[in-house]
Parts: sequence; C-alpha cells; structure tokens
Amino acid sequence: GPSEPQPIKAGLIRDSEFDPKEWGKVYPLEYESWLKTKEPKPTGKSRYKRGWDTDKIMYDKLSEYPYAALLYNGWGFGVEYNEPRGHHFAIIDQVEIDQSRTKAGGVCLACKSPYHKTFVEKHGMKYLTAKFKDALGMLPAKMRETGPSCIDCHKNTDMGLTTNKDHLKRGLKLIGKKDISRQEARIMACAQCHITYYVPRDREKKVAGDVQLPWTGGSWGNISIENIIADLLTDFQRIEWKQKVTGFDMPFIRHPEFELFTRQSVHFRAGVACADCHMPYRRSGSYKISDHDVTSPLKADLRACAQCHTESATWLKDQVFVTQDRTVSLLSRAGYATASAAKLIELANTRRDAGAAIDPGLYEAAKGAYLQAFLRLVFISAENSLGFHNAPETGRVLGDSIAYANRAESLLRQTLVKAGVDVPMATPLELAKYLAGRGEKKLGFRREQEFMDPFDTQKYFTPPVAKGL
Amino acid sequence: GPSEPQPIKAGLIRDSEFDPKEWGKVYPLEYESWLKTKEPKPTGKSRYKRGWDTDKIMYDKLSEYPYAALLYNGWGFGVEYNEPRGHHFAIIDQVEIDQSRTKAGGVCLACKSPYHKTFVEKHGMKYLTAKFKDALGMLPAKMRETGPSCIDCHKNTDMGLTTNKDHLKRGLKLIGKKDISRQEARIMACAQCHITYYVPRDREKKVAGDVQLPWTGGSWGNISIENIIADLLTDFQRIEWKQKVTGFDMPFIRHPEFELFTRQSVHFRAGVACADCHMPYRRSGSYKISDHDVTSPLKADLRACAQCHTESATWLKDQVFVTQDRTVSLLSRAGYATASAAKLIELANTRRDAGAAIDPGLYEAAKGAYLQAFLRLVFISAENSLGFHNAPETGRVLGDSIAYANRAESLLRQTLVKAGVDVPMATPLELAKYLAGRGEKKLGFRREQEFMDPFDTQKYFTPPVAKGL
Amino acid sequence: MIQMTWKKYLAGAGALALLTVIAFVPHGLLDQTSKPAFCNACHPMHAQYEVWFLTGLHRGIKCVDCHLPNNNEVNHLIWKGIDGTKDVVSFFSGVYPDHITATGHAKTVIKQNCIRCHNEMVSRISTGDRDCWSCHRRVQHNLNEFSYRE
Ligand code: HEC
Ligand code: HEC
Ligand code: HEC
Ligand code: HEC
Ligand code: HEC
Ligand code: HEC
Ligand code: HEC
Ligand code: HEC
Ligand code: HEC
Ligand code: HEC
Ligand code: HEC
Ligand code: HEC
Ligand code: HEC
Ligand code: HEC
Ligand SMILES: [Ca+2]
Ligand SMILES: [Ca+2]
Repeated sequence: GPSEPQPIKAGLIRDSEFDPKEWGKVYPLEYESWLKTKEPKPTGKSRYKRGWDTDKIMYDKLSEYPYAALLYNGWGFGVEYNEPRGHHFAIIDQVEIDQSRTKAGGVCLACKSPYHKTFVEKHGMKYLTAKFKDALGMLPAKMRETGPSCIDCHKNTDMGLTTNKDHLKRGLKLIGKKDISRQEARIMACAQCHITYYVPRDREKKVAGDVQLPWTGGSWGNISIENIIADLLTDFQRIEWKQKVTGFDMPFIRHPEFELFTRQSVHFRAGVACADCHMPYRRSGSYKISDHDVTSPLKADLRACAQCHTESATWLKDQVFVTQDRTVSLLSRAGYATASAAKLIELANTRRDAGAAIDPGLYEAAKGAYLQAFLRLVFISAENSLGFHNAPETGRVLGDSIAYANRAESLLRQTLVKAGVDVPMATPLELAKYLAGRGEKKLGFRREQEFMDPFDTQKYFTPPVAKGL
Repeated sequence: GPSEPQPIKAGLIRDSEFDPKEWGKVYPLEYESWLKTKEPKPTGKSRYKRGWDTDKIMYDKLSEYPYAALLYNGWGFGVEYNEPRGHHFAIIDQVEIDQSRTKAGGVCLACKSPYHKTFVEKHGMKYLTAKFKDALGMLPAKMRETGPSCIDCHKNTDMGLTTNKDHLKRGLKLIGKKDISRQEARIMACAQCHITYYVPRDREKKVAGDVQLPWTGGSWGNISIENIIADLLTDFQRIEWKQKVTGFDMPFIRHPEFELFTRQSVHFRAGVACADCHMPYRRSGSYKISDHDVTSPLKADLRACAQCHTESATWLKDQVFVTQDRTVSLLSRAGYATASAAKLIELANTRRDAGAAIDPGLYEAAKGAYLQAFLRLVFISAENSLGFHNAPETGRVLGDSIAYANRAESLLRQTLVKAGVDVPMATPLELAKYLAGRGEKKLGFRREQEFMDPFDTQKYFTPPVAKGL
Repeated sequence: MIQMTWKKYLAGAGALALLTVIAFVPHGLLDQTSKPAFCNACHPMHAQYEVWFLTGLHRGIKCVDCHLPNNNEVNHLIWKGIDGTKDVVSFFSGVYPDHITATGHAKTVIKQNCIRCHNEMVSRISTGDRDCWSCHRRVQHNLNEFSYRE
C-alpha cells in the first residue's frame, strides 16, 4: 500500500481516564473488538472450554469434573464454579454467581475492576474488607460492570503496554524480574490476572490485605508447582478455607496460565506470547490491528496460528485435542485418586473419634502426601488450557499428583485395617451427595456436561457403584 | 541441502546379493556412510542415550534404572541389558552379551542378519530353534558379523525401499495396512526392527516359531499400549519368562519406537518419517545423499532438524531435554512404584506359603493391576527416545502405569495387614541384591551410570534406606 | 573457520572490483541479474527458489525486492555488488555451509523491505523488535513437502 505509516496518536487521552468509551474515541477499531468479548462464541468448536457459546449454556465445572464437587466442598468453589465467559462478564459473573464465592469482599475486584489499585491506595482495608456488594457500590455508577479495561494494559500517552496491578509488581519483585522486553510485555499484560494468587488471611481466615502471589523461590521462566506449594504451605496467612470431607485447613490455586505457560513450554521458549494466540492481528480494511476480542483460539478458527504454522486449521485443532484428551484422561485419574484418599481420611477421622486406634505416624504421612496430591491436581484443573499451554509439564505434574494421592491411599488403607476397619476395594465416593442442591440456586449435577475419560481407563479405578452418581 | 540428488544406476546389483560390499561398488557414498555406524559417536551430546560414544563406555541399562534389575530378574534382560551401539554391532553385541540373552537361538537373528528370511524359508524350525552360535554358524562365514544391510531396506533393481522381514508383513496384515506411500516407506524401513515383538512359545516356554508382532486390534497410526497388552495377555504362546520376585509368568515388550511414534505424535501427524531425522540428506562432494550413519540426531548436531526448524541447534537440543527430563522423572516414579508392588507380592507369597490368610480376592485384583503397570512401564522404558518421539502419549502411559502400580500396592498392603503382616511405610527393595554379580561377567552396579530424578521428587517415595543401594 | 575469514576478505576485495564494473555496465545486465531465474542459476539457491515459487505468496516479486536495499538506487547497487560478489566467490570457492542462513545484515534488509511494501498494513501496529517472519514463517524458505497438508 502507498500511504505513509500513521503513528499512534499521542496525548488525546486524559491521564487516569478509566472509561474505555473515551479511549475508543481515539482507537475505535480496538474498542469495537474489545466490546465483542460480550458476544457469545461459536458453539462446538472447542472440546473442553465450552461456556457462553452461541447456545448460551453456562458450563458447571463441578459437573464436568464431579470429583471436584467432593474436593472443593467447604467453600464457594464447591458451590458454584463455572467455565469463564469472556472479559465483558468479569464483574457481571461475580454478581451473578452464588454469593459464597464473593465472601472475601472488595479484594475480589483486584482483577475485575480497573479502579482496584486506586481504591486500595485511597481507602485501604476499608475497601478491601468491605462486603463485595458495598465495595462495588463505591465504584462510579457507570463503571460497576466494566471489567478488564484499556487502562489496565495501556499507557494513555503512547499506548505502550503497562500494568495496573500492584500484586503483579510484588510478584515480579519476588522472582527478581526487572526489564521487560516488548514480547514479554505481550505476556505480562495477561499475567496481571491469569496467575494464581491468595488473599492473605488472619488466623480466623478473615481478609488481612491485598492479593498476593505465591511465587517465593521462583524465577522468570521457572515458577514451578513445587515452588508454589512450598510458598502456600509456609504459614496461616495462605490458608483460605477448610475442606469439609477431611477437615483440613487448605490453601488454593487459581488459573495459573502464566506459571504453566512460562515454565519452559515449547511456545514460550520459541518467543511466542499470549497475545500472539489470543489477540492475533486481524485485517481491518487496508491495515491490521490486534484483535481485542480475547477468547479461545479454537473459536477464532485458529487464525492466530495460521501465520506461524503451515498446517491446516483442522490439523492444528486435532493436535490441540491430542494433548487435551490425554490431559483430561490423567486429570480423571488424579482427581478420583485424590477424592478416594479424601474419603479414607474422612473414614479414619470418624473411626478415630469413635475410639479406633489410627496409627498417628501413618496418618500424618498420608496427610502430607494428600496435600501434595491435591495442590498438584488443582494446579492443572484450574489452568485453563487442559495441558496445551505446556504438555510435557502437565504430564509431569499430573503423574506426580497420581503418585502422591495413591501413596496417601495405601498408607490409609494400612492404618484403617490395622485399626480393624475394613475398606471395599474401590472407595465409595458418594458424589451425588456433593453435587445435589448446591447454594441458593440449588444447583444439581448436569450429567450431560460431565467429561468422561477419552481413553475409558477410569472405569477400572472408579466403577459406577463407587462413584455414586 | 544445496546439492543435487544422486542419480540411480539400475541393474548393476545381482538379485539376492546380500553383501553390502557389492552394493557399495555401485553406491560408494551410501556404503561409506553405512560403514560409519561402526565409529563411536561424539561424547557428551546426548543426555540419556549414551553408549559407545568416543569414550567407548558401554552403558548398562540396569545401572541407569536400578529398579529394572529387580523387575527383569529371572531371565537375560535382568542379567545384561545395554544401551544400543549402532547398526554395525547388531550381531557383534549378540555374541558379546551374556549368553542368557540369546537362549532363544536362531530366531534372534530375525532383526540382525539379512539372511533370516531366506534361512527360515530354507530350514524352518531347524534354524529357528538352533542354539544361537549354531544358527550363526549356518550363515556364510564372511557375513557372520553383518547386521542391517542394503538388501534389508532396498530393491536391487531401482533402490526403491522394500522390506526383508516377514514378521513385518504379518504385522501389517494384522492392522490391515496395504499400500505404503514413499513417506510411509521411510518409516517402514525402520519398522522392520524398531517394533515390539514376541517369540512364540509352547507351554514349556520353548521357541515355537518365527517372530510375531502383538498388534491385534491396532490400525495404522493407532497401535495403542492397550491393544498391545490385550494381545500379549491372550494366551501362553506370548508368555516368554517367569519373573523371579513375583513368580508370575510374563510377556515382555521391546523397542516400540514405531508404535509410540505413529500413535498421533506431532511429527507423525506432520508427515515426518524416521529417516528425516535419523538419515538426513548430507552433502557429499557435489552430491547429496541420505546419511546412512544412523544414530541419535543430538550426536549429529541436529542437522536433520534444520531442514524444517529455524530455531538454533541449542534451542532444539534443550527442547528435547525439556521432554526427556520429564519422562525420566515419571519413569522413576512408575519404576519404583512397580518394584515396590513386586516386593509386596513376594512378601504376600512367602507369608501365604507360611500359612498366613492372604485374601485371594484382593491378591488377584492386585496381580491384575500389577501386570498392567509393569507392561506400561516396560513399554516406555524399552522405547528409545525417552518420550521425545511422542511426549503427550508418553505422559499418559506413565501416568497410568503409576496409577496401576499404586493400586496394586494399596490392595497388597490391605491384605497383608489383614493377614497380620505389618509393612514399613516405604517397601524395602534390596536393589543391591539384584544388581551385584550378574551373569558370567559378574556385572555389578555402576553408580556413576544411574539416572537420578531430574526433579528430585523420587527421594520422597523411595528413601535411600528403602532403595538398598 | 580460517577458510571462512579468507572468504570474507576475498569477498570484500571482489566487491570493490565489482562496484567499479557495475557503475559502467549496460542496464541489460542489471536487469538480467535481478531476475529470480538468475539467482536460481546457482544450485545453492534452488531450494529457496523452489519455495519462493511454490508458496505463491510473493511469486509476483523478485528475490532482490527482499534481499537488496530498495530505499535508494545507489545503496541498492552497492549491496548488489557486495552480496553478489560474496555469493559468486562462495560458490566458486565452494566454501559455504550446507545449510545457508541469512546474515544479520540480510535480516535487516529483508525487514525493511517487508515494511516498505506493507507499510500501511503494519502502520497501526508496533513493529518493534521482532522479525515479521517470526510469525509469517511462510515467507522463509524452509518449507518442506509436508506443509499445507489437510
Ligand atoms: C484485569 C484482569 C484480566 C486481564 C488483564 C486479562 N484477563 Fe483474561 N480474563 C479475566 C477474567 C476475570 C476472565 C473471566 C471473565 C468471566 O467469564 O467472568 C477472563 C477470561 C479470559 C478468557 C476466556 C474467554 C472466553 O471466551 O471464555 C481468555 C481466553 C482470556 N481471559 C485470556 C486473556 C489474555 C490472553 C489476556 C492478555 C492479552 C488476558 N486474558 C488479560 C481477567 C483478565
Ligand atoms: C489475580 C487475579 C484474580 C483475582 C484476585 C480474582 N480473580 Fe476471579 N478470575 C480471574 C481470572 C483470570 C478468571 C478467568 C479464568 C478462570 O475462570 O479460571 C477469573 C474468573 C472468575 C469468575 C468466573 C469463573 C468462575 O470461577 O465461575 C468468577 C465468578 C470470579 N473470577 C470471581 C472472583 C472472586 C469472588 C474473587 C475473590 C475471591 C476473584 N475472582 C479474585 C482472576 C482473578
Ligand atoms: C487485556 C489487555 C488489554 C486490554 C484490556 C486492552 N488492550 Fe490494547 N493491546 C493489548 C496488547 C497485548 C496489544 C499489542 C501491543 C504490542 O504488540 O505491543 C494491544 C494493542 C493496542 C493498540 C496498538 C495497535 C494494535 O492494534 O496493535 C491499540 C491502539 C490498543 N491496543 C487500544 C486499546 C483500547 C482502545 C482498549 C480498550 C477499549 C484496549 N486496547 C484494551 C492489550 C490490551
Ligand atoms: C501457542 C498459542 C497459545 C499461547 C501462546 C497461549 N495460549 Fe492460551 N490457549 C491456547 C489454546 C489452543 C487454548 C485452548 C482453547 C480451547 O480448548 O478451546 C488456550 C486456552 C486458554 C484459556 C481458556 C480459554 C477459554 O475459552 O476458556 C485461557 C484463559 C488462556 N488460554 C490464557 C492464556 C494466557 C494468559 C497465556 C499466556 C500466559 C496463553 N493463554 C498463551 C493457545 C495459546
Ligand atoms: C508466533 C508464532 C506461533 C504462533 C502464533 C503459534 N505457534 Fe505453535 N509453534 C510455534 C513454534 C516456533 C513451535 C515449535 C516447533 C517449531 O519450531 O515449529 C510451535 C509448536 C507447536 C506445536 C507442537 C508442540 C505442541 O505443543 O504440541 C503445536 C501443536 C502448535 N504449535 C500449535 C499451535 C496452535 C494451535 C496455535 C494457535 C492457537 C499456535 N501453535 C500458535 C510457533 C507459533
Ligand atoms: C534389520 C534391523 C534394523 C533395521 C532395518 C533398522 N534398525 Fe536400527 N537398530 C537395529 C539394531 C539391532 C540396533 C542395535 C545395534 C547394537 O547396538 O547392537 C539398532 C540401533 C539403532 C540406533 C541406535 C544407534 C546408536 O548410535 O546407538 C538408532 C538411532 C536406530 N537403530 C535407528 C534406526 C532407524 C532410523 C532405522 C530406519 C532408517 C533403523 N534403525 C533400521 C536394528 C535395525
Ligand atoms: C523385531 C526385531 C528384533 C528382534 C526379533 C530381536 N531384536 Fe535385538 N534389537 C532390535 C533393535 C531395534 C535393537 C536396538 C534398540 C534397542 O536396543 O532397544 C536391538 C538391540 C539388541 C541388543 C543390543 C542392546 C541390548 O539389548 O543389550 C542385543 C544384545 C539384542 N538386540 C539381542 C537380541 C536377542 C538375543 C534377540 C532374540 C531373543 C533379539 N535381539 C531379537 C531388534 C530386534
Ligand atoms: C522428529 C525427529 C525424529 C523422528 C521423526 C524420529 N526420531 Fe528417533 N529420535 C529422535 C531424537 C531427538 C532422539 C533422542 C536422541 C537422544 O536422546 O540422544 C531419538 C532417539 C531414537 C533412538 C535411540 C537413539 C540412540 O542413540 O540410542 C532410536 C533407536 C530411534 N530414535 C529410532 C526411531 C525410529 C525407528 C523412528 C520412526 C518410527 C524415529 N526414531 C523417529 C528424533 C526423531
Ligand atoms: C536401515 C535401512 C537402510 C539400510 C540398511 C540401507 N539403506 Fe539406503 N536408504 C534408506 C532410506 C530410508 C533411504 C531414503 C530413500 C527415500 O527417501 O526414498 C535410502 C536411500 C538410499 C539411496 C538413494 C540415494 C540417497 O542417498 O537417498 C541409495 C543409493 C542407498 N540408499 C544405498 C544403500 C546402500 C549401498 C546400502 C548398504 C551399504 C544401504 N543403502 C543400506 C535406508 C537404508
Ligand atoms: C520434516 C520436517 C521436520 C523435521 C525433520 C523435524 N521436525 Fe520438529 N516439527 C516439525 C513440525 C511440522 C512440527 C509441528 C509444529 C509446527 O508446525 O512447527 C514439529 C514440532 C517440533 C517440536 C515441538 C513438539 C515437541 O515434540 O516438543 C519440537 C521440540 C521439535 N519439532 C524438534 C525437532 C527436532 C529436535 C528435530 C530433529 C531431531 C526435528 N524436530 C525434526 C517438523 C519437523
Ligand atoms: C517476500 C520476501 C522474500 C523473497 C521474495 C525472497 N526471499 Fe529469501 N528470504 C526471505 C526471508 C524472510 C528469509 C529468512 C531470513 C532469516 O532466516 O532470518 C530469507 C532467506 C533467504 C536465504 C538464506 C537461507 C534461508 O533459506 O534462510 C536465501 C539463500 C534466500 N532467501 C534466497 C532467496 C532467493 C534465491 C529468492 C528468489 C527466488 C528469494 N530468497 C526470495 C524473504 C524473501
Ligand atoms: C554464483 C552462484 C549464486 C548466485 C547467482 C546467487 N547466489 Fe545467493 N548464495 C550463493 C551461495 C554459495 C551462498 C552461501 C554464502 C554463505 O552463506 O556462505 C549464497 C547465499 C545467499 C544468501 C544468504 C547469505 C546472506 O548473505 O545472508 C542470500 C539472501 C542470497 N544468497 C540471495 C541471492 C539472490 C537474491 C540472488 C540473485 C540476485 C542470488 N543469491 C544469486 C550462490 C549464489
Ligand atoms: C516488493 C514488495 C513486497 C515485499 C518486499 C514484501 N511483500 Fe509481502 N506482499 C507483497 C504483495 C504484492 C502481496 C500480495 C497480496 C497483497 O497485495 O497484500 C504480498 C502479500 C503478503 C502477505 C499476505 C499473503 C498471504 O496469503 O497471507 C503477507 C503475510 C506478506 N506479504 C508478508 C511479507 C513479509 C513478512 C515480507 C518480508 C519478509 C514481505 N511480505 C515482503 C509485496 C511485498
Ligand atoms: C505476532 C505475529 C505477527 C507479526 C510479528 C507480524 N504479523 Fe503480519 N499478520 C499476523 C497475523 C496473525 C495476520 C493475519 C491477519 C488476518 O488473518 O486477518 C497478519 C497479516 C499480515 C498481512 C496481511 C495478510 C493478508 O491476509 O493479506 C501482511 C501484509 C502482514 N501481516 C505483514 C507483516 C509485516 C510486514 C510484519 C513485520 C513488520 C508483520 N506482518 C509482523 C501476525 C503477525
Ligand atoms: Ca468460555
Ligand atoms: Ca548408542
């Protein structure tokens, strides 16, 4: 094309302008594509990340992975936990979800509202610990439903990438990362939110501060699940809930996309960034822009991949499934093994209270292994790519989860039998109990949403009778 | 590569000319590169496939993976089992290895001597069941050390690829594969030998025929470990040895490169063939030829990869290690878990013989799970790429191996304790016992060759005291 | 390695020689030496020629449109002399790697050319520190027979 490059228009956006509408006046194309995160995406293109597609169905993670209902029982995640919908719904989903999820309050706006940083600076703990609805009420009326916004990712001056999240700055300090290249910035824009975190608590599990990242001991390109677990088990500040079945005080892990992807995945090592795949350039007339309608590349027909890969979209899609099918199979192995160990711990607890002689040595060893298994399972379950972001690491983490869960199981069976308690070969999980009548909406098990083991191996370990569904 | 392919001269090689020297007169360049499989390869380039590098050290698989010494104890593989050396040594290694390995006799020449097919046709069972040395003696004197040869892979007429192995023809019939494209032929040339097999036996485990492939139920691009195990467990003809520790009659699995690679690996799906990576085109004078010095691509500085990948050789090497390190970590998890189950079975057996009340239901269930774990472990252990040929499938198979092995372990601990036998938390493996004084050479454990878990997780499951080394 | 440096010197010397020649050569020759067919006259260039031709995408433009500076005539001619000489010397000396790769300078030239032709297309995005072909891997010449398979 003949015409001269048009430089980014500087100085047209007021400092600390929060409203995307205003930014959109200067950059209408990006704004329009950003608005599209509201639209449902094509149905039937993604195998495992359905949810708010054109069929408008919301997908219930606890029905997709029934063992999770048993394991997360005890707090909000065990009541309602859905597949994500899209950036437009960030706050809306918090409002619509069962309120057991938003108990923590204002701190929950950290990755939802662009105002979070400013409000923490202005109002501190008053805002952070405010009831969720009240905290939301503190925001300017017209911005109470506005999620990830221009100002979260961009400098108003030159549109360069930046961050609007202090928890990320704290995290980067923990791993000693200083200068960020442009390609790294295309990752960090997402790492503002697609990372695991904990809400610091006091001994009564009451909110004690702003969001923190469990990255102690990690480094750039190397935040391992081992690092994360070591950090999360250091003290009570990271203990966020009590698991009902086992009675254990527990930390938790959420959406560690950044951590898994950057741990030496083939794409990370090849210099590929999140934005390359989730915000691919899109032709818009005679020039191209970054597509701000962030979603699953499968639902965008893998356009993002096509410039780097010469294989057909079908080939690429099927290759994604090759990895995801295997992840889902190992997930069920790890999930049901961990659930089985949890039920044996429950049994050991009740019998001990009834006076049975549960060997403390074996019990404590089993508890230790169980925690290791659980946190590894949650790490991969909460990560949103079903292994695609990093296939070899996903296999490693799930293999270890299976090993730890089963170690707990053997030690528990040993101590139970020793105490005169016999156990059937396959531990009864009573899953129906945990899935029925959840929360105010009285959510139930949605059989049609369950993911069965694509390799059909799980039935050997968990026959229907043991599953109890 | 920049050079011209070499013109093919037809009709200059006599029909059924077995001697590579004669073929070499017509195609000196390929012949010379073929001769090079005799030369040791550069030391220190490969992390896990050392053996016969310029340091001339032979690597002992049983020292690299100590649990294997316990598991394979009972026949040749538990006495001496080395990392491969190169095509030139195919027969030489059979002669030099502990003779417990060659008990089967003439049938062992199937993938070593180009004469095998002809001799089976001419002399049948007399040759197949002959003592190994006698069978070797039947070959023409000058060809008694000649391994994979031109005639195994080529038609003398137009140098087109062909096969000289009837077991492969039988295998292809089993999976219903007919026409072979040129690219597929570049895989089949290797699939003549880099496949798992069994030597059919009678009820006394005596050799009962020529080599067979356990591919029942498989299809092209889809021979799963599940298929292979189902085939191997059908009847006594596939039972080749008795495992000492457990006393179980067992089948076995060897070098399933073809099976793992073609099960939807990313390179297979991308149309890449074994020869692309192990026999890349090489400039020789003003010609380019297929390098017949078949070896690890890492030892050839990843020249093969450059024709398709733009990343540096270092990048590619490190990416191979990313996958292999994870495979080795999961291998130790699966290996030690299977070994631990084996020792508990041994304990259960001795106590039962001493009159203890071992629950037959639990014992049989444990035995079933144990076999599933063992065969999956051997599948990945015997495959020679440490997962690189197919990372996602490798993770899946090892994850399942871990799950089955631990299932066996819990059931065994349960039945043992029930029978009044207590077991320490980590089962004592007494590995020194299995590694010391093996065979006529009185081979011992070579500590410097052992592969430690690159992620250092195994020590939790198998503390030194339990390992017994 | 010694040979390589020797090659570079020779190339340098040859370049000067060729430059003076080029200044006076008839434009017919310049056209000839700008045709892809000319590049392909050398078997070392055949692989790239094949892919350039097969991938279609830039069949309408010439090798030199990407591989020589096109910001101004003089620069174009100078580098045509240097690169041309380097190629000729390398070829007849036979001293060149099995797997030819672009030098740092070559990459800069190429990227400038990408942007030259596609300036409007990329006018809104930050073209920053990244080679266009890190995404547009098709324009590289390392395609193999397995590409584009359904
Ligand atoms: C300020 C926080 C924040 C930032 C920054 C952010 N995300 Fe998100 N993202 C979210 C939230 C919250 C959701 C879930 C919204 C919902 O469904 O309620 C989400 C959902 C998604 C989804 C699922 C969309 C769907 O269709 O279901 C994808 C994909 C995604 N984000 C990718 C990215 C990428 C890539 C980046 C960086 C370019 C990014 N996100 C930056 C918070 C963020
Ligand atoms: C560090 C960033 C971050 C913090 C802090 C955070 N979220 Fe999220 N949230 C995300 C991202 C990213 C997603 C989309 C990915 C996903 O769903 O796993 C998401 C998704 C959600 C969803 C939609 C999917 C679902 O889980 O049903 C809800 C609801 C939600 N968050 C509520 C909350 C609540 C309540 C809190 C406070 C306890 C909170 N979030 C704190 C980043 C964050
Ligand atoms: C989730 C993070 C995120 C949000 C929110 C976001 N952007 Fe971007 N934006 C990016 C990234 C990443 C790039 C690519 C920057 C680069 O490559 O250097 C980008 C690029 C741009 C560019 C440069 C031209 C182009 O298209 O590449 C403009 C202009 C822009 N965004 C405008 C906006 C506007 C207007 C909004 C709000 C309506 C917005 N962005 C919201 C992440 C975001
Ligand atoms: C090489 C391409 C690629 C890169 C790089 C990449 N992703 Fe993904 N991502 C995918 C694919 C493919 C999926 C699977 C989508 C599906 O299954 O529908 C996915 C899934 C996701 C999802 C869930 C999508 C949904 O619809 O729920 C989120 C969130 C996500 N990625 C965020 C990120 C973040 C954050 C990064 C960077 C840290 C990143 N991705 C890097 C390709 C990529
Ligand atoms: C900016 C370039 C780039 C983008 C965008 C990209 N890839 Fe890749 N991809 C690579 C590179 C480089 C490799 C490493 C192998 C190689 O050199 O080709 C790779 C490897 C892969 C592999 C093999 C490794 C694995 O994880 O299984 C698959 C499959 C793959 N990509 C699929 C995708 C899909 C699907 C998308 C889009 C959602 C995508 N890629 C986007 C550059 C890219
Ligand atoms: C006729 C049987 C046969 C055929 C055909 C065959 N191999 Fe082998 N291969 C062997 C044997 C036997 C060994 C082990 C020799 C030894 O070390 O004693 C071996 C060893 C190897 C090794 C290890 C070499 C080293 O340096 O340690 C590689 C790599 C290999 N083969 C790849 C291939 C590939 C690729 C093909 C096809 C192009 C192929 N083989 C065809 C039988 C064969
Ligand atoms: C179907 C083909 C095939 C058959 C049949 C076969 N081999 Fe091999 N053999 C191979 C291949 C391929 C290798 C190289 C790969 C490896 O070592 O795993 C090999 C390697 C070997 C080696 C060197 C590495 C080691 O194991 O120490 C010995 C020794 C050996 N075989 C002996 C035998 C004996 C004895 C028999 C008969 C019981 C036999 N082979 C039957 C294909 C075969
Ligand atoms: C995409 C490239 C690629 C393809 C295709 C491939 N391999 Fe390999 N192969 C490798 C790499 C890399 C290794 C690891 C070498 C190492 O660790 O030193 C390897 C290892 C091996 C080894 C062990 C080498 C040794 O030194 O002991 C054998 C044997 C082998 N491959 C045979 C095969 C066969 C047979 C096929 C086809 C069925 C095949 N390979 C396909 C790249 C490939
Ligand atoms: C392990 C299998 C194997 C053995 C043994 C083998 N070749 Fe080959 N050979 C191949 C493969 C694979 C090709 C590539 C054929 C193709 O691409 O169609 C090849 C190609 C050739 C070609 C065609 C030109 C070229 O270099 O690509 C010649 C000539 C040749 N081999 C000669 C020989 C001679 C002479 C011997 C014995 C000294 C021999 N081969 C042994 C597998 C083998
Ligand atoms: C004939 C072409 C070809 C050859 C030769 C080849 N590759 Fe690949 N490789 C591919 C393709 C195609 C993909 C899939 C991703 C993509 O589209 O780039 C891939 C993917 C990969 C990946 C990512 C998937 C994974 O398994 O981790 C790695 C790493 C890789 N190759 C390394 C190698 C190495 C090392 C060699 C040489 C030993 C090699 N490749 C040889 C074509 C090839
Ligand atoms: C559309 C622009 C374009 C055209 C037209 C083009 N090339 Fe290239 N060329 C490139 C790019 C991009 C590279 C890769 C540079 C790198 O590796 O970083 C390249 C690299 C090369 C290399 C270095 C070796 C390699 O393959 O990487 C050679 C030689 C080459 N080109 C020759 C040619 C020849 C001869 C023609 C005409 C038949 C041609 N090119 C046409 C863009 C082009
Ligand atoms: C006289 C034979 C010959 C001709 C004609 C020829 N080349 Fe080359 N070219 C070579 C050789 C030999 C090399 C390898 C030089 C090296 O890398 O050592 C090469 C290397 C290259 C490179 C990569 C090295 C670098 O400098 O970055 C490019 C790009 C290239 N040629 C482009 C062209 C173009 C464009 C033409 C036509 C205008 C052309 N060549 C004509 C022989 C030739
Ligand atoms: C001499 C002018 C010229 C140069 C130099 C050039 N291109 Fe092009 N390019 C074109 C033309 C003309 C087309 C045809 C389509 C169009 O009109 O946009 C095209 C098409 C394209 C397309 C779209 C084709 C498709 O099917 O996706 C891409 C992508 C592209 N060029 C990238 C590049 C890259 C990257 C470079 C540098 C390595 C480059 N171009 C160098 C003129 C050029
Ligand atoms: C991060 C990856 C990436 C980088 C870097 C990149 N592009 Fe692109 N480019 C794309 C994608 C993705 C498309 C496809 C847009 C579409 O499909 O609508 C594209 C489209 C194009 C097109 C239009 C293709 C068509 O369909 O006509 C041209 C021309 C182009 N790019 C040139 C360039 C040039 C020149 C550069 C370097 C300055 C460059 N690109 C850098 C990813 C990239
Ligand atoms: Ca969704
Ligand atoms: Ca070797």
